[in-house]
Amino acid sequence: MSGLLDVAAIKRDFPIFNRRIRDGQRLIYLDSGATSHKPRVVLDAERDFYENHNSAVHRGAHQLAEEATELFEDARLELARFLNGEGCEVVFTKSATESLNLLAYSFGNSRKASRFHLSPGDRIVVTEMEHHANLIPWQQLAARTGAELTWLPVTADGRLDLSDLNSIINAKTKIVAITHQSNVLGTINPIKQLVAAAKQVGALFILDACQSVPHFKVDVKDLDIDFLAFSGHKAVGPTGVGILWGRAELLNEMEPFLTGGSMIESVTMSSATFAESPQRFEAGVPNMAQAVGLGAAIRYLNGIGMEKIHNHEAELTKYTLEKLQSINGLKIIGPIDGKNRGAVFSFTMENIHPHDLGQALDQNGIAVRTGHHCAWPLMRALKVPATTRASLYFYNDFADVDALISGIYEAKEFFTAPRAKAKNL
Amino acid sequence: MSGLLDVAAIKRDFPIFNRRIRDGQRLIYLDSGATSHKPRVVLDAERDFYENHNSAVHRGAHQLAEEATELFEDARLELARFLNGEGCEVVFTKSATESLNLLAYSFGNSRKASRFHLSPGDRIVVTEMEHHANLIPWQQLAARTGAELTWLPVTADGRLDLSDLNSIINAKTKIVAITHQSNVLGTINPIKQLVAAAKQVGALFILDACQSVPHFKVDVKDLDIDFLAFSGHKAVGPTGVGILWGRAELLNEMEPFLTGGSMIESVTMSSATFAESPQRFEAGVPNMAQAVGLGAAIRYLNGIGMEKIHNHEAELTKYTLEKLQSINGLKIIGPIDGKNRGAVFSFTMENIHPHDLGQALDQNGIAVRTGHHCAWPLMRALKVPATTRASLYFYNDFADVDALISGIYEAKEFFTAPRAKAKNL
Amino acid sequence: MNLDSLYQEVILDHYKNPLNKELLPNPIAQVTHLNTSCGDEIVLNLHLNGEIVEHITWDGIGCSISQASTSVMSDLLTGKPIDEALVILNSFVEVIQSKGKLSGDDEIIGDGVAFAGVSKFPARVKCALIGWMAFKDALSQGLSKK
Amino acid sequence: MNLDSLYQEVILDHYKNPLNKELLPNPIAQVTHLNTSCGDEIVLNLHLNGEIVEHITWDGIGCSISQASTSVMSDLLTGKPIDEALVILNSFVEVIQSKGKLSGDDEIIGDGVAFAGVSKFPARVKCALIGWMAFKDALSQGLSKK
Ligand SMILES: Cc1ncc(COP(=O)(O)O)c(C=O)c1O
Ligand SMILES: Cc1ncc(COP(=O)(O)O)c(C=O)c1O
Repeated sequence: MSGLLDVAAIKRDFPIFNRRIRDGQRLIYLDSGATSHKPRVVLDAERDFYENHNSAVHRGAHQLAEEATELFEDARLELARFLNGEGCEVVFTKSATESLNLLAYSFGNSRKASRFHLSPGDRIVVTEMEHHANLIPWQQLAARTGAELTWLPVTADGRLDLSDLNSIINAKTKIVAITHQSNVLGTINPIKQLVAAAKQVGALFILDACQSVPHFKVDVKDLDIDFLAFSGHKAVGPTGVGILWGRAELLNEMEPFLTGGSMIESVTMSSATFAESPQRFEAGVPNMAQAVGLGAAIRYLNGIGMEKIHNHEAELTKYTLEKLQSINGLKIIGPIDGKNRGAVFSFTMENIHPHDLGQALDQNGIAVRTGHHCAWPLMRALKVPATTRASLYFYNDFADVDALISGIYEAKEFFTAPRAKAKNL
Repeated sequence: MSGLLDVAAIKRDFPIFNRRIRDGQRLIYLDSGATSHKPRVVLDAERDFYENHNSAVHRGAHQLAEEATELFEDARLELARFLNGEGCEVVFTKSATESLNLLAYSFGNSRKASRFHLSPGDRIVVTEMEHHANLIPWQQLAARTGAELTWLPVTADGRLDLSDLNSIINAKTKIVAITHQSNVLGTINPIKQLVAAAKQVGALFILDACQSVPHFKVDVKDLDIDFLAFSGHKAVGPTGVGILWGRAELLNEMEPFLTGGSMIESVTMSSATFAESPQRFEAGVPNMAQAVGLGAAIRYLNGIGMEKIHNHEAELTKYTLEKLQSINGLKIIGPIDGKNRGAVFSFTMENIHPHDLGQALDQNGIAVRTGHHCAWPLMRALKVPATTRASLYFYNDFADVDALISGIYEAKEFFTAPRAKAKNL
Repeated sequence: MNLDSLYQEVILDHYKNPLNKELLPNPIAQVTHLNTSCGDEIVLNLHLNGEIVEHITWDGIGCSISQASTSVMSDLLTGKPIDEALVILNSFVEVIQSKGKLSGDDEIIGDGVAFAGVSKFPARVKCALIGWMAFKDALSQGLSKK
Repeated sequence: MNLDSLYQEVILDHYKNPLNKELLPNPIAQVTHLNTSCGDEIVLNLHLNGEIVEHITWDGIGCSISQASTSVMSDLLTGKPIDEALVILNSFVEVIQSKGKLSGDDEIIGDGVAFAGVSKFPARVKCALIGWMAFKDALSQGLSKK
């Protein structure tokens, strides 16, 4: 257990852990897959921006504007270093959802001669385990362009089925968009193998890194990908900020998405030309305080160390898998092998609907998520209408897992015991 | 001068006014047209969200998720009341720029039979004084659909030229998109007359309210408009949040824009159906803390009173126009009549480039903006390459205006006096 | 608040032994309602006999709240005149949306009072209403066909 | 910091009486550079004579910093061998981007040292460089034509 972090100390960095839940219980937060909590340093960075430097970046010729611009651009560089990319490759969006839509719309806007242009006969490949955010934008793009959308299926144990990889990612394939880690199953996909398949046929590779960047080191150069999207709010950053990283030469070739102020080169009443990346993709006064807050979040994560975060979560994963499997009637939806898997646990309980289980846990101060987790096609493929999901982060510890386990036992007793007994719970 | 607010007290609500600028000078912030400052209550509301209620809205079945959802939806209702619309008509976006792009893309996505569909022969009407955010999205939509983009010109004194109104907004016109108040000229446009012209030909009316909603009461029912866009950051709210208001029946007929989680009704691998407004337009985990912060901003503005804010700014406008006109060599770009005009003052100074003037003012702690103010076509029409712009808000007072005026005199002396003299400045 | 006060005996009983959970053929209206946030689904068949609700039968998957509430609804409204069914429905909805303020009148909503505790949990309001909304929808479809 | 230290005498002199501000016809390269954030514009004509920068002439509108800096640049680089011009250019750029850390060597950048103060104002860096970047661009276009 040498891989464990000092969670008691870490929790003190996060003001929300002072909260009491449902009549004075401590908060056992197992919903970081939906959104993570924020350490004080992130809140302070945002507040400092507003209280001391607030001004429209890139616009004013006064001291506040200079300071705001510097803070904003420093945050961009922080993100670039974190991902091992360049500053001009980091675009601030409002969320991963916007980042992925930006790509789909920009490709849709491209001219016939462009490498991003799609037409009937072209193919877009996703997987059956995608979050709606990395599925519906491609459905829509396919519908608009006549391209075909197809996907890698999922095996019964929650891994990608790669047996037909080279017939699915074939010569017609222009775009491959895949999640790094499933937000339902916890599965970490073999990105290098998938990138190699995409490169072989000259397709662009887009990584949905929402569930990976917050949890382990992601290096865009090492993975050799073309684009990457993630949301700040899942990485101890503020809400309202996401990242699109893309290779500079690709970004500068792409059509703009949102148009307006600060992304132009020249404008007349009837036409406009556009600035280079990243300005090209940042129309309007940007989410400045949130970008600065995300920069602080990344510095905080670096301070703890992504390697250590990963190791800590790996220990938690082993422990949680073991404990969950010991519960009679509980079925883990996703890999039960701790390898290539993150600390996200979806499960069903015999005779207890996920909503009821979630509610019972909530009564004990334990926050989990229930439902289809924005991955409805995956649920259909796995033939579960819904699951209960516990998703952990580096501020969770064994005690949190123990609370979950005993909460599940209690719920089991309540919902499945003969009624007379349950009354005395 | 009974219309004046107690600015000293108001400034105490805004932490940034404790800042010292350029070696200890007080901050004279005349750049609220670019972005406004934030009162403490807004920062506290955001922080309270993060420290006590942070969670993904509409998703978890636990206490934090319930609280976050309630705060978020309360903010929506606050905005709806402020604009005199309904809750389901208020969409949280990241900015006015996104709100306007949302409309343009959604219309572009619409099917042939839809009332939002544009084809060659249809017309979109804007004005020559639009901010790029309310111009380029329509240029792009026109280019994509073959519709024609045309515009109402601007007179030499900075008003809309309505002499050809009914031939410009003609039977072919499907969309009319116009700014309420020019961010360069300060001109407040005659919206009711323009709406009437649009209604007469069955066109949709879109109001860019970025420079009006923060400054005076805007009532969507009274104006009888179809859509309205503004940005929170110009209305003492956080960065990273904007509003699209639209008539419910229109929003529910429109195609989605961003697609992904939380905006769906049902999803399979190959297709999706979508929720009703506002969820339909809020894909992904939203900018929750910012929405809550904007709700607090609106409460703060209501606490002061929009009527009082307007009266205060009207007094400042009269005073500033008078003072500026008394400076030899200074030319106001925009109406010199205080009627139907906000507290935004663009001007040029003989023999001093706006950048140099802005810099000189900055040396005195006076923050203004210089350049084309994201309204390049307007600058071309008025034949000025750039202006210096001072834009005021309810936290400014006569002393701020006096500082501006004496700053301009100093700059004039420095740049136009014989060199030997200037040295002793 | 403990689990018992939310999940009253009545709810758990209806959950385990739901009433009318078998679709009768040839309804005047059939509707399917989804709870899109959790994937739950209710299919409801309505039979009318003049101004009387003759049968409410249903099938579907969902949590104990949604299943029990649909069961209670089908039991309570069957055999009632349409007018009266709507009065019951409206007062049930009012209780569920009361954020814990109303406890409900069992003279009107019968076993429906067991769901009063649900109104304190905004995320579960939809669960408690899904079957009732399906009925309302089926009724207006059924009436428009007459 | 007062205005004098940013707007040195040299800058104001060049601004009032810019050098080479009249375009010579038949350049080997003509380029137009915009400062998109303020609408400023510089058109620059380059004449080369073998390895020598023969003429740099220009026109345009802009603030005192951009006008004076372009004037200084045109004066300084005219008549220089291309290699040497590039050395001067690089060291000027280095000073302007130094955020106030470098004051510049007047043996190399001549009157360019007057612009050292600009480097403390990030928003003005573009102004100070617009003419120099136009020259660099024109040079690479000119060389590619040879
Ligand atoms: C009139 C007007 N419209 C649109 C915008 C765009 O607003 P934002 O940049 O916040 O999206 C602005 C401000 O920059 C504006 O003044
Ligand atoms: C794998 C994955 N992709 C995309 C998203 C969308 O992120 P957001 O809602 O922050 O845009 C999420 C999270 O909700 C996710 O888990």
